[in-house]
Amino acid sequence: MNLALDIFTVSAVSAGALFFLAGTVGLLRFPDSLTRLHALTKVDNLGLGLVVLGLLPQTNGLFGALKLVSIWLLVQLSGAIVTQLIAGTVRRRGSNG
Amino acid sequence: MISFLLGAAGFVLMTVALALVVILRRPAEVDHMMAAQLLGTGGGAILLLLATATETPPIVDVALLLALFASFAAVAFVRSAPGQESEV
Amino acid sequence: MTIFAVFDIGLVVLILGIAVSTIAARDAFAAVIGFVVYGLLLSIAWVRLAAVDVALTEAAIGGGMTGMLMLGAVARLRFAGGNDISISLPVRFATAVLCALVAAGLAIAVLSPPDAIPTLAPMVMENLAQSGLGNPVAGVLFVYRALDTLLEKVVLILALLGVWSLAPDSVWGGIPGLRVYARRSSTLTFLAQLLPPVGIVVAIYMCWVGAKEPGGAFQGGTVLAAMWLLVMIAGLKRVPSIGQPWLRPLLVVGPVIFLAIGLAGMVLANAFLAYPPGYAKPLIVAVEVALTLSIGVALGLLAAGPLEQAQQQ
Amino acid sequence: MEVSSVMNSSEEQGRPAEPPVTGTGILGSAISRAAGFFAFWLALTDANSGDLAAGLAAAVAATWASLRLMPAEQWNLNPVKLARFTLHFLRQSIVAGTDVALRALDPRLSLRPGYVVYQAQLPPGTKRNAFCAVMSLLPGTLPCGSAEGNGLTIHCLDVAAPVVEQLAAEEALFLRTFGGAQRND
Repeated sequence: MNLALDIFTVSAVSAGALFFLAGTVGLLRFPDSLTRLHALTKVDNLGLGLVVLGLLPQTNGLFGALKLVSIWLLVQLSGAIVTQLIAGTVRRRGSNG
Repeated sequence: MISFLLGAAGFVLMTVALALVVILRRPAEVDHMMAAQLLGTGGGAILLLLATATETPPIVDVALLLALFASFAAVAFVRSAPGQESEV
Repeated sequence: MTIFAVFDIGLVVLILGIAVSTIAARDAFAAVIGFVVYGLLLSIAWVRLAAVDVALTEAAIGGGMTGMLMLGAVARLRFAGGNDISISLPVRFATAVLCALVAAGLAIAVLSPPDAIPTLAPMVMENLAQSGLGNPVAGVLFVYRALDTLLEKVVLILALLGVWSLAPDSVWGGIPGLRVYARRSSTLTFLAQLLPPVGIVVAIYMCWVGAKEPGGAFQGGTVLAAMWLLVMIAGLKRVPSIGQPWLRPLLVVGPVIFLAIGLAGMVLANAFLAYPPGYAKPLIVAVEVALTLSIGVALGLLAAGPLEQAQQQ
Repeated sequence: MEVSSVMNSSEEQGRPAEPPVTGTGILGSAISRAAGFFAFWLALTDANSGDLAAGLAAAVAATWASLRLMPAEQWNLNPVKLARFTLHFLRQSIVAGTDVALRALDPRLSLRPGYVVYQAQLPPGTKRNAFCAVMSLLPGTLPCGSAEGNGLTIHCLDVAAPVVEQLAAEEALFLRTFGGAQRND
């Protein structure tokens, strides 16, 4: 049982870390600010989500797990809104900023 | 398990560092504004991994504040970006 | 080399790199962003140094509030055409020398510690139980160094008075010149509707948990200030004039209650700022709650800046 | 009073008369928000029994602020529909992250970025803001401001994809889940 949970943690956290890497590659390769914003929001949010998912079995108790999930929700929600603000700034100035 | 979580934290730190270098070296100011958001997600992931690896639950609170203030900082950046006041 | 060491070295290299790029940035806006990133990264470094209390403060003050203050200064400079002022070479040189001296002094102090580091930590841990607190940092702040903590809060109010006194007489009692978001944005409004209630819960949690675990009035107050500023920037609530009847009592309630409990201690516990036995924890929690409110209002008004408009009737 | 002044002029014209919210409606949303904040407090404090009183105070303070900042609205929530929407949204945001990640790692870098104007059914207001937040986590779309009429300017990673049709389907699902605030002007 413990081993199964550990395997779950290792695979989910690894997947999350890979998404962070992919997000960075996107920031490096994408041609303009707005496409880079896509990379930052969607990929990194998924990365954090997978890391949180992987850490859930390692927390003590239901509420510890809930705390991690609520941090992820907070990041996801504010990230979704802040990204639109930055995107609006980019659009008003033209894509090259 | 502990060394795996630490390794993962180190890996995420490396990707965040690379992304910061990429973002802050670009000339466009809007790219710089993404830095705070990057630390909200990446820094949050690093702290949560550290909290579990070192079994120190209060570190989770640091991640919480980091998330809150990263988005606050991003709003402040957008608000005070140069050229904003000319568009009222 | 352990995996901890690899992580720490990577973190330090990154922080140094960000610090250098902040110093080297030619543009003030880019430099402030570098500084905020530096503050957020530093909070991870404090976590690695097992100073979670400091990490919380750094994330709140270094990452959020100082950045906000400096962005205000940058915007003000730009408005006044300050970006065009060229600084002469001797001034730059003198600044660089002064900064280098400070850095060198700090480096010497850190790199050559005395053989036996003087510490009172074991004594604090031995006697912490008497106060009923679980967090040694709160114990030091409110039991052993209570006077420092009290004065620190008074300094915050003095700083605010300093900012207010920059205003011309004609607008005294008026409204701070916080620049609200230039275009009314429903996106920002939405964030300012959703985030502050969550922030209030976090602020009360920070203040409450400070008695037994890392946290406290300063972290909680900073969260409150940030949420208040967010609501004002989005234009959901107006920036209040400093003549508002509710504002000044909130500003001083923390230090006043702290002082009152301190004076009562002279009668009940035979010393200024001493707590009667058995009542230490509830009294400290009461002080922390009042301080959270006062710090929140003071930091919010500090970031809102000097007065610019006369009070509207 | 202060809330309505936030909307800019073009948004104000498109803003329909809010359906009147009854006293029980306000009470209902106050209770559900307070329950949410209290649950958040329980998560923060690990449901420690010594912290419950402070948690009640926190929930009351947060609910008060929340009602002042965002007045109660009619959200016809049905738990089953809500759960279905949440699952759909989670699946879509995983698809979105994977989509961008694969594009970033693809050696050919298959991107056709550009803007699309989407005519939203939702009038400006809280529900549309919530839908915009959902949109920014959907695959390939990122709202970046309002356009002519009731339009939203959307930045897409691939303009050749049927973005408008996808968004219309998402909005229809959103409307079915959260109750349709139809335009009544």
